[in-house]
Amino acid sequence: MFAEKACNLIKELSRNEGVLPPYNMDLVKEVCTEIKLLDEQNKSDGAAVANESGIANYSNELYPTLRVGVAAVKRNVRCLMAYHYNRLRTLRTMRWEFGSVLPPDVKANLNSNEIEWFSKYSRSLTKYMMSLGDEGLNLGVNLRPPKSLYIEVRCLVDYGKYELSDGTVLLLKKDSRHFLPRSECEELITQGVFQHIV
Amino acid sequence: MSYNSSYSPNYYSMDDILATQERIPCKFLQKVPRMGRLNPSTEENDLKEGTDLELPLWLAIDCSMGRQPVVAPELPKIFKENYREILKADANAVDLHKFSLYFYELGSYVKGFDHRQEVHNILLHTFITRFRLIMDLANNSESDPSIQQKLDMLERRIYAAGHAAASKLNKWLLESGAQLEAAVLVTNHKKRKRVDDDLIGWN
Amino acid sequence: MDPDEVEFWAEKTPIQIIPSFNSQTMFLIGGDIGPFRASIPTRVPLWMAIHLKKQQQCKIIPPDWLDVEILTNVKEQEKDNKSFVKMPSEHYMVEAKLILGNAADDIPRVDEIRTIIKDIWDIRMSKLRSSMDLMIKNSSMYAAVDNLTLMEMNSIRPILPNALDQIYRMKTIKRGLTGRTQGTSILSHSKSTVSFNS
Amino acid sequence: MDDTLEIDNLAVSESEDELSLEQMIEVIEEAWLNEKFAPEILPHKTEIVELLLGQITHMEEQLQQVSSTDFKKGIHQMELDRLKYLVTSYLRMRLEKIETFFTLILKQEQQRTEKNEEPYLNPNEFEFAQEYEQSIKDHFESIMSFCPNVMDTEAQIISPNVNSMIILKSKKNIEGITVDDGNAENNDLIDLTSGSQILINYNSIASLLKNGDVHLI
Repeated sequence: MFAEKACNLIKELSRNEGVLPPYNMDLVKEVCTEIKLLDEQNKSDGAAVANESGIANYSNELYPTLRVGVAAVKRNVRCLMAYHYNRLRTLRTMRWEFGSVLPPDVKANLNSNEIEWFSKYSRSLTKYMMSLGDEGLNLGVNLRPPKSLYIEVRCLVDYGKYELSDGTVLLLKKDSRHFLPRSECEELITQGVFQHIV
Repeated sequence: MSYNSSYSPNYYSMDDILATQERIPCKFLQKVPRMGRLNPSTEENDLKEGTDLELPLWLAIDCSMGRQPVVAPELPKIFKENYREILKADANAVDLHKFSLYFYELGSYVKGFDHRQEVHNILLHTFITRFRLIMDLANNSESDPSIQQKLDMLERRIYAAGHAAASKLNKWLLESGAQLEAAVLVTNHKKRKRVDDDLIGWN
Repeated sequence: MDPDEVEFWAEKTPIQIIPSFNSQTMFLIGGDIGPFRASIPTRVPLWMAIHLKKQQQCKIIPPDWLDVEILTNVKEQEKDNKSFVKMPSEHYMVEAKLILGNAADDIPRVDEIRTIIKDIWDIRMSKLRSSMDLMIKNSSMYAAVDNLTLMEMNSIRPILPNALDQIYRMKTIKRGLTGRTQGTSILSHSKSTVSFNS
Repeated sequence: MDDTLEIDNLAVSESEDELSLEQMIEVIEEAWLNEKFAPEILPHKTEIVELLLGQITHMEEQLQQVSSTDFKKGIHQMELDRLKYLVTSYLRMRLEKIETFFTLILKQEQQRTEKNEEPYLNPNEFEFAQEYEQSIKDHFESIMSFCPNVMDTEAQIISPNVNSMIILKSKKNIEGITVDDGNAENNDLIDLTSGSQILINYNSIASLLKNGDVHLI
């Protein structure tokens, strides 16, 4: 059946909800080849089916073949677009969760166009945030309604030095505990460096 | 998404793409030159007029429309009378997932060739009857995975959203709440890393 | 909405405190608060009351309705009525939870109150489940929810609106298979013949 | 207790028809709830957002001069945190809608311009939407560069489900709302009194929401 490979791209993404699987270059290429071959055949069938004014002649023998061919291209393209689009949506969410620098192993799963898209998106977003207020507003913090000014956190990794907005420098070691202003740790909690202890 | 949105398929919707991959029985109304390969049980180059074949929904839709349809689609058996009777008798007892993973979506696509609206009615009847089941399942903190298995995809999405909200509410009722958490993708990323690390450890 | 977001709205509710300090009026962005005179009751938003209470700088005066007799009466009415009774406060559950959780020492008969509030909540939740079921059974596409509090309305989301959305979709959807009026423009192979938002 | 702290708000020119700061916060609170539950993007409130952000910055500057031991600093800080959550969360929801429905939103904005109607996006959001659309378009074009004419750009447009169910609270008495219940005929008519709350389909009340006669909860 046509477009089986294209649908496999979608099945692959759908099995991996919530993570970004490696970009499947081989399968994408195969789908593109199928589209190209079908499209060329459709063009030649289309020329045979069309009458003088370019309208399909329903009684032409190849008319049904063309119908199937056109449907197959449309389906392939839809799957291919959906594969790429849904990957961009995940990447977009990653920008909000990891910040503008992606972990190397996430980056390794992207193709070069996706890396380019990510930095474009990141730039647009930064530009938008800079346009807010007089000196810009970071929309990546204040994610949940505030409850208290200070919270206790546990550091989950050996992070190294971290400077607070008042200039104090903390050394963040794995399993160290800190009592900090909520606004100072929110990003590190989102990024999984700190764990909020309730 | 942080604002409310329920399932409403669009061009990129993976659920809709997978739903339209379901196969339905069709009869070819015309000979289709060079498309013999659509029929796995023949070696012929052309597909003969009158051939009965199960086609994926996307192809059946595109080829059955217009002034000169190429195929005539038929109701899949799960929407025929025998099956409708089972659903009418006790929709709650049915393993809908076994009928079709995309029962409602498939039904919505094919209900058009049942002029007496029986399919339309059975879709609504089934959904409405099973709502209590889904709601109770969502409110139950220890939900039985075997019951979830009996839901179709649409029901599963509603169940999952309802269950997530109910868990948050229960958590809120029990404790002070408002814990700040790592982002979902970050957590998944870490989990996966751990799995990868394990694999390396075994090698 | 998540429960902490509902809590955020409820925390705006004004409440009486008895401060244990003296201070002039505070000019908050959202309005003036105070002046504070030790032992003289004054009105502040709930979030501020909880903050001051945590720092042991005030006693909280419970709202009138946070009282065993009144709540027992509410509970009886709730039991006797098939529909929802109007609650003494539109955020009774959040207020009770925050006040009982942070200022139990300021509330007489705190354990009894806790039990009655929980009973009222449970009775109403059970009514809500029956109402939701009934609404779906009748496929009613609107319902008055006058006496529901925000947290209660939130408890029916997203499941009830989602289910009704799907019923609406099933009722109105007219998908491609019989759409004989729509032509397929074969030669340009553009324009989808299936609507994804029908 | 330290009683010397004096903090005041930025002087806001208070003529009769201008909103007080408290009222501005209320406007954004209502806009937050509306944006949270409405399936489509709603008219922007940029002027008020900007005024509030100005107040926040001003207050933060003043607080820097206050000793951390002053308990009142904590209260101001909490209020700031609440306001910052309100504003950032509101703006994030708008961005999410822009990123989801960008093509449709840009089209509708263009139609509004042609009809001389007020835009729903502010200029910065509009610019962001355009850049976002362009980046998606570029991405797709580079994938499809081997066979460029097979893309179906019309089908690719994502629209919000304007028939989704919402809960509203009425701000005044309203008569004769037609309920679109999905049946073609015999639509019910309902009346609302001020303060009443109903669960109803968004499409039936979208214009009332935009008029400010009702708000979502």
